[in-house]
Amino acid sequence: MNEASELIAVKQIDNVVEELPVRDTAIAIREHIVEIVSDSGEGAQKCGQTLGILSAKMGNGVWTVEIIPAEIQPPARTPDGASGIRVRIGDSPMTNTGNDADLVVAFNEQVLRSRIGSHAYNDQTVVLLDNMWASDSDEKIRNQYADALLEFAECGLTVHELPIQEECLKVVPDPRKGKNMFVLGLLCHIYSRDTEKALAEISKIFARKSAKVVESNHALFNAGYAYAQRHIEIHYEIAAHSEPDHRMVVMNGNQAVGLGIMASGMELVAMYPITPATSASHFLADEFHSVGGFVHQAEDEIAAAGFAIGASYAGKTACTITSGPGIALKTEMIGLACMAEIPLVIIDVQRGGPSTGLPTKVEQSDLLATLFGAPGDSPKIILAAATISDCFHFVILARKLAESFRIPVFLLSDANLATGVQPFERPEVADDWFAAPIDQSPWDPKVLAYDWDEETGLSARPIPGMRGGEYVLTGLAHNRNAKIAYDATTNQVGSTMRSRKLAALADTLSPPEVHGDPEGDMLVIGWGSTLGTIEEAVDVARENGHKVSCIHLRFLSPLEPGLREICSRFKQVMTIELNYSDEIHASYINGETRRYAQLAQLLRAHTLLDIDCWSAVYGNPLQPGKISRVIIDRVIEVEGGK
Amino acid sequence: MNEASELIAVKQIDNVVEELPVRDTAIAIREHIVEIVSDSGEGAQKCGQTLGILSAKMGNGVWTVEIIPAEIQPPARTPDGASGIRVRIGDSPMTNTGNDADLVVAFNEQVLRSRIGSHAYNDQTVVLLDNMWASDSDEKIRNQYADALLEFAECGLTVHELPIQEECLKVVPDPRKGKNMFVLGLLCHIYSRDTEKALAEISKIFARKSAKVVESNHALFNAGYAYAQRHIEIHYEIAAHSEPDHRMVVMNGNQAVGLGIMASGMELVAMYPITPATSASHFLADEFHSVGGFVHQAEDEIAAAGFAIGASYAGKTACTITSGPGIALKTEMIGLACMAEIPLVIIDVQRGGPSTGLPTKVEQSDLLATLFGAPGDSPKIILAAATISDCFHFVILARKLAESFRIPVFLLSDANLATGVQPFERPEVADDWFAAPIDQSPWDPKVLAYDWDEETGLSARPIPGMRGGEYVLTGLAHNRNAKIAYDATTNQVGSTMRSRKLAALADTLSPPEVHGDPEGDMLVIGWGSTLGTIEEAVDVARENGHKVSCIHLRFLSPLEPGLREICSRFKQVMTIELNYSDEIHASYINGETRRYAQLAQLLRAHTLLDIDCWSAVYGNPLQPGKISRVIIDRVIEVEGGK
Amino acid sequence: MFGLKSDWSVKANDRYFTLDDYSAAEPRWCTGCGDLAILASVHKVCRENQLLPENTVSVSGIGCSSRLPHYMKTYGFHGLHGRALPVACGVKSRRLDLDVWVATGDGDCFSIGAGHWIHALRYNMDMTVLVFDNGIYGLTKKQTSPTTPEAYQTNTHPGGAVLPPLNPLTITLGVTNISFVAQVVDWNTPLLYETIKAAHAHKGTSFVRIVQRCPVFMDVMNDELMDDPARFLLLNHEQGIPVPDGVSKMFESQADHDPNDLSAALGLANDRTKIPVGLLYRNPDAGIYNELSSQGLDFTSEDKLAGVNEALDKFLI
Amino acid sequence: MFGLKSDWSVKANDRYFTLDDYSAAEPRWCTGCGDLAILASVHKVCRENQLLPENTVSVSGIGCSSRLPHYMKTYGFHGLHGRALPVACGVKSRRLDLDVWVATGDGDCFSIGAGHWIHALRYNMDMTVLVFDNGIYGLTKKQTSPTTPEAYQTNTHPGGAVLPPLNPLTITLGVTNISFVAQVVDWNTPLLYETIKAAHAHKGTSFVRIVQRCPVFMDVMNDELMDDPARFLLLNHEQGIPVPDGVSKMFESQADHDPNDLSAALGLANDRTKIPVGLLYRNPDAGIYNELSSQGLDFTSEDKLAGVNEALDKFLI
Ligand SMILES: Cc1ncc(C[n+]2csc(CCOP(=O)(O)OP(=O)(O)O)c2C)c(N)n1
Ligand SMILES: Cc1ncc(C[n+]2csc(CCOP(=O)(O)OP(=O)(O)O)c2C)c(N)n1
Ligand code: SF4
Ligand code: SF4
Ligand SMILES: [Mg+2]
Ligand SMILES: [Mg+2]
Repeated sequence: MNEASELIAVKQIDNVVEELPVRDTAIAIREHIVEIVSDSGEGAQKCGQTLGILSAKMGNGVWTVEIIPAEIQPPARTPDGASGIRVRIGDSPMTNTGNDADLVVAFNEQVLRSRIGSHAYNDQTVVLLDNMWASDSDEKIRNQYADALLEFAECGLTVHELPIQEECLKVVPDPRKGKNMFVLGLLCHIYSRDTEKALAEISKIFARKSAKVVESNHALFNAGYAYAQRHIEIHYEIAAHSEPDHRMVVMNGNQAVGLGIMASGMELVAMYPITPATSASHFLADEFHSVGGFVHQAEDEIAAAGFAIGASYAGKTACTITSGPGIALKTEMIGLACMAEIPLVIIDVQRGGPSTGLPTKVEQSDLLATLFGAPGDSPKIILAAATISDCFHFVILARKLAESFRIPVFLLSDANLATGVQPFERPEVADDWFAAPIDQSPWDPKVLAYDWDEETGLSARPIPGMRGGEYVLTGLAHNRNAKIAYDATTNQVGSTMRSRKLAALADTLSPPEVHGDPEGDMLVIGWGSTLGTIEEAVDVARENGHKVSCIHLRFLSPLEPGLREICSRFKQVMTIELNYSDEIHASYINGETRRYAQLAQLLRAHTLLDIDCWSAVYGNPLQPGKISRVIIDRVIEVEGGK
Repeated sequence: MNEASELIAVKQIDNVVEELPVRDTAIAIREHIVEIVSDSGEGAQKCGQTLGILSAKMGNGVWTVEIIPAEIQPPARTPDGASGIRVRIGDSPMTNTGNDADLVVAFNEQVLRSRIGSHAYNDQTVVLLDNMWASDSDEKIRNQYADALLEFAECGLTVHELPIQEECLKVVPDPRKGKNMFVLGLLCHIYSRDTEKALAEISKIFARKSAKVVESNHALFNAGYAYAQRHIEIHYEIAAHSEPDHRMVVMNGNQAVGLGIMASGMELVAMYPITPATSASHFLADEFHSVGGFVHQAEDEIAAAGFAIGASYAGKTACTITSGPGIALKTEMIGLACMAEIPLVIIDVQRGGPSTGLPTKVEQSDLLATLFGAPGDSPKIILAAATISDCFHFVILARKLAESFRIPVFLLSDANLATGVQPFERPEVADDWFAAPIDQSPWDPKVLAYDWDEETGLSARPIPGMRGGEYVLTGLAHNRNAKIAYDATTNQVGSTMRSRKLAALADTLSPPEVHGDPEGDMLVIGWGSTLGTIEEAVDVARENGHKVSCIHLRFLSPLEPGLREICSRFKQVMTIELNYSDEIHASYINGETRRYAQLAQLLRAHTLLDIDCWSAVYGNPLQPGKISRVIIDRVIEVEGGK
Repeated sequence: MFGLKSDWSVKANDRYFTLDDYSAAEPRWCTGCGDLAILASVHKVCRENQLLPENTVSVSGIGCSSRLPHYMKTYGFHGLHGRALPVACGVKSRRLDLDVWVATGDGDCFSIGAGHWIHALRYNMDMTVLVFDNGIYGLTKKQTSPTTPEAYQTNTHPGGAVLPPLNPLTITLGVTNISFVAQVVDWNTPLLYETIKAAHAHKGTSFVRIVQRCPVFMDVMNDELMDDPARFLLLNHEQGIPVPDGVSKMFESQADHDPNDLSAALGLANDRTKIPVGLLYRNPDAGIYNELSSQGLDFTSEDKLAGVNEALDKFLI
Repeated sequence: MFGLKSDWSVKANDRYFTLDDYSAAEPRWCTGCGDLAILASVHKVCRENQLLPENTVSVSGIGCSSRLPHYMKTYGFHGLHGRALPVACGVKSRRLDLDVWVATGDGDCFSIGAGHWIHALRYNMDMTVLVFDNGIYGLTKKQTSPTTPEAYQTNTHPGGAVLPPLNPLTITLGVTNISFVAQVVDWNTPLLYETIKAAHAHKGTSFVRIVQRCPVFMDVMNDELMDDPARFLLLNHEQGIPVPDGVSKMFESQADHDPNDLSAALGLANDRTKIPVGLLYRNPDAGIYNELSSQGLDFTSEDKLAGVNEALDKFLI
């Protein structure tokens, strides 16, 4: 048991709380991970989000991850129904979800069980649990509660029971919709949050509701704050790392994607709903009109891709947003876009797979499908966002690349980025980020529709409305003049020109920067949302004296240059990924049969080096602690083996 | 000019043909490649097919390839409209299309131009051309004809004009539908074919027509035969390599696939028409009922896959047949079959790509799309037929693998196999090739629906109708009990079990056999329909003193074992494939940016050896002559470089 | 009595199934969700007909409604979004002995699955198709579906759905070879039960559009309808859905409608003032595709051997 | 006179387009193929309306019919099998200045494209949709299409097509928000021209089903029809398709039909004895989706900057 736990007033002795002394000597800590878990509909997420935004506003580093149940209205008081949020707050920028939680507030014991099952806590975690169930009128519930407490004790967890419901009842008659603000108040005292800012945030949340609602939520907040002041000994301070007034924005990855689309000058998104991508479209459905844009909800994913391609052909590069199953359906359309060189931005918010898989969970399993999915040779550009800020900026890059290279561009995000919330510097939008208005000046009829530059494969494209540029786009093999041709050279030439574009783009890229020393025993390679976790894990390994560095890839097609050279400076290279790979030591698995993680597969072909991998499809974001152990174990194994 | 050409009666001097002496001293040759080209609808293909079947019946090795125009009724007398056939006949089994043609009969000069454009001939080729156009009533046509003759001369071709039309008119009033039988007669004399057998074949072709039709076609055949006897000096003999009464069948790859389906015991094919796959379904539509099977033409490819999956789930492994664009559409369904472990056979008759590409032409570009197409980790089995006999036997294997491993199995064929005709040993069908009848005995309820064997990932599956086996199949992450589960381990365990099946299968495979010496300077690796070409090319290189061998892969997923070991016995390894790869010496292309051919890409990751490739997307089958030059050049380049 | 077999003597040794024999895990739908009522009716029809659980297969797509198979203790296939119908057709194609049910949603069937909807109706295979039409995307949390009422606010159309809702009945009735088209609401359970029972008894594809409550995401559509029974028109006919006692008086508006009369059915479907409830159309003579697709089921190994050999011999040289 | 502009004075400096200005490469359709007649009519309507070639886009799927764009000297998009409509909708969505034409086949539109067919009709974007319905798969050489007559022998149904043909009109007329539904045959060129012209003039999606000859693969359907003009019913109405001189007397059967009357249109479509020719239905008031999808076309860079910044500022901390 840790110090903090001992400081808690484990039992509420009497109700004369106002007589207890106010506790306000705060202990300075560098960071803490807080979870709030409840039944669906009890507002744990709102509570955590507010805590996160508040902390960001106070200049802290923040990373939040939502805990989303799979059902719409899961049954109350069940592990499967656990709905909640995890907020990591620190004195420096937070880049990932972190390890086990330091503190958790649970609205009932069953949702807590779910998180224990997900290994979210350890014996250091401070667990605060609403004790209302102990005195429930239903005996079954009372027994469940008692059993769970025993179970928790058995797994080494120290649980502190708090009279949350009871306290709330003093303020409002039905605390189910309000308890969360009481908890926010608790947490604000525990972490010395700025109450004025907090109250302002609460006002914002309920802005559309009546003044009375705002008032009662303020009251609940204050009650929680006061309760903690008087009954909870733990009290921390987390220093700010940035000026609170520094121009930062805080949002999740799907909102960042939506804003990126707005800032890229794209005017059309054609989509079909699918988790976890849809909320980006919801955001745009609310906001897109303010830049003159339009969200088209199509009848299916194929139509969504077709609609976007039609708009792109007509001069306005459009975007389609989806997730794995949608990518599968769009495969044929994307092949057409490659073949006929139609600029297109496809945003793939990856979820757990394969098939319908784990719709609300994170995975990085679409890399090979997006790269190789379309039959025939279909070169395309693939970018992967590593941070929420990338989610914003890469859309703008994607639109530009799509148009300059006349090619479809995938932007891979994932469920982790989609729902994670992080502050980043407010982008200063420039109007040259916007797509140029549709060019309607005449086209020089001497310039063919696919006037490929022999070296780069690039060509300018005529846009309907340009007099003299009339051509017929086709997915059949076609020559520079866009004419169908079945002869022996046409398809070869066309394929060459389309492929050349990737090589030409690669030529403009720089090698990735190495995090850590430029050479050593182990190089870790990652891509996508795992950036923060991997870097933190590598830092831990380095602090432990291991010669480990890492690089993180943003361009997956074409790959960034210099990889072979960078890898060869390390004794051992491995990727860390959120997708499936066979474990090394398992039945029937050997050097020949092992199926590698997706980037590892690519890099092995690319570098011809024996690149190892560690990957998993648990559906959860990676924890730096776990990853640092993986890395250290492999380093030791290899050293030991030699 | 070559000898043979000189032997031809270049000009028809008079019409008193019956007075000319019969020529019948035949020169023995080992093989010849004959092309017949005409406008669409003039029956060149029927002529060549008959020549091929006839030759097969005489015990020769035969390989035929059709020349198919892209349009239904292409305009007459145009290069694009060239319709025809290439027949390679030899004294040993023929395994590929061969090099430049030795002899061609053209019905007009324009279709000949198309084939010249495809580099089908050289200055040794004997060109026989109908001279009717020289005296056409239309001046434009006369001029075209004259111009073409000059053009042919310029490119070194010696053309022999024959009065085909004129001669046919002596027999029938309208020779457009009949000229082909006259040409067959010509060729039967030139190649000393058995006239009785030929006449019998003709009777067969017109079996459904009136006796009069048969008669006039016999007459035309005889006229052609007699004409050649009297006017054409070239006269060859090609020895038989097998007993004519050896039990051989001769057919194209799509017919073989159809027969394979019948012999596999599968009872349902669900398809949507697409070139070049459809003719397999046409065949089945005619024949499937004789084994109690049914062809379902679905409303689209997704529905076809869904229908087949439904039938497979219900206990009868079904099959779906398609080509590239159809594969793209079936991607999501195939992902479901991987995830839910539904046996399914998918036959992909590959065509030119990407996108709609070259619908009637050959390519091997779907390997990576079938392997990696579905988002998420979707392990599946991929087989590639290398011969027409494989097209038959691999379907039976595919069905068995699909059921034993509870997995979708791709069988890759291609346009070259689909339309190529080759004799092979008549399969002796055994009833244990058939799927077992649906098992309706009760299921032990203690055995879970996915009772994965920890080591192999294998499990038996309950089939609707089995009492006690009731389970709900789902594409969501599920546990051994087929129940949806979102926890951290379920998806990892399921993915592991599904992946393990491939490793377990790989364990049962043997390394591929090396054609040539077990070690040397160069190992060539191929897959699919290029087998015959590559082996012949390697033989040529070996005859030229180069230490070259080859292997040919039939299992692409999992890969056959021992590849790294085999490869490492050679100084240099390269794949030869019919898909796109960047040339080595081209702008922006270097070791890092080069995009490799599809198998090469896989093998580089698999072996970590610097496997080179040569590949092209011309849409035509490879010629052994060209490939032997490619191989020899690379061998010399590498040796030179060292 | 419900579920009691009238003739005990016939198969005295047979198993007898209770509702429990058809009910699996506790449904995970929201409180007040109409899906619960539909599931209960399906269970009852199964029991009424004493369907063998092992010979019953429910097939679905993806959506709240498509969870139904998980709550059935029979075989089930919870497949891909929009693709329930082709899979169900495949299941039936060579398994005439299986009783096939399809559970699909308005998005699943009328949006992404629209092409299959048209064509599966044409095939008219023997199965019971229940469309759970809540006028919204439930599982993905409130996006516009083809049947969302115009101007209703959703997450993809926060300003209100922009298109007039698609009318599933007018399209369905336009498909050649349809054989059974009914409409009902989930909250009239006796009628719901009778409708599903009649649908199941029909040979061929019985298409039932069920107006279904989604209290979480579709307040307007169903609340308004529930409160306003005058909006409905009960269809009466001796060949129609039997109207249980007490149900008839719940409907102010009623009409005699001969389900053999397609143009009258079209008239009802096109009438925007009333929502018809009952059997709109029925054609017992429409061709049934599984009668074709199951050809040769009786082939023995010998028959097959003979068939293959004959086919192969045509290629002998 | 055809193609001569009635008022020369208005834009005297403008370009004047002849048929040649709309005709590209020589069509590669078979002799006698109905597609040729359709193409010729399209060219004439372009000329009649003096469409700017650069502002005209023809979009198609895959099939013989879908080759049409290659024979137009305008912009064209020869896309994927079944997907002409979503692409065309995308083209139009933000380019109100483009005149969009869709050429699609019976397989392309009613089989693989069936879902888009229903939904594109709902969107009712301003475009002219011509379905070349030859009752067969032409390009892939004689497989059954949804409209293949029952029992007609094809390569996938050598024993004869097994389903009664789908009736595209009854389904189309069942889609909410449709605004123009006409039917015509390719071999009555004056009427074909007038129909396409009227379709083009209509604002919203004009859906024209053209019964099209495929002499190569569909002998029955069209030959029989061509020889039997009594099978057709010419629809007359002042708001219908203007019937050119001389055409009227080719039709034995004629009927007055008010294209505003949906149920009468349904009656005609469902009547199996006669094939209606002319305008079945028209609703000039149906909502047009491109009026929504083109919102904000007039936004300047400043407007957009302001919009993004405002949206971003909501996330400021
Ligand atoms: C290919 C694909 N696209 C999208 C989704 C996401 N998705 C799941 S259910 C659903 C719609 C559900 O609506 P509906 O069919 O009306 O069923 P309900 O939930 O309302 O019962 C969608 C869009 C998916 N799973 N797969
Ligand atoms: C995804 C896909 N499936 C199948 C095909 C093959 N295919 C090309 S055209 C066609 C059907 C043509 O029929 P229809 O639409 O009626 O046009 P028609 O040729 O009769 O004008 C088919 C099945 C394809 N190109 N792409
Ligand atoms: S969201 Fe709606 S449809 Fe889905 S379970 Fe809840 S109430 Fe039912
Ligand atoms: S096959 Fe038929 S539809 Fe196609 S071009 Fe020829 S006649 Fe026309
Ligand atoms: Mg719904
Ligand atoms: Mg057609």
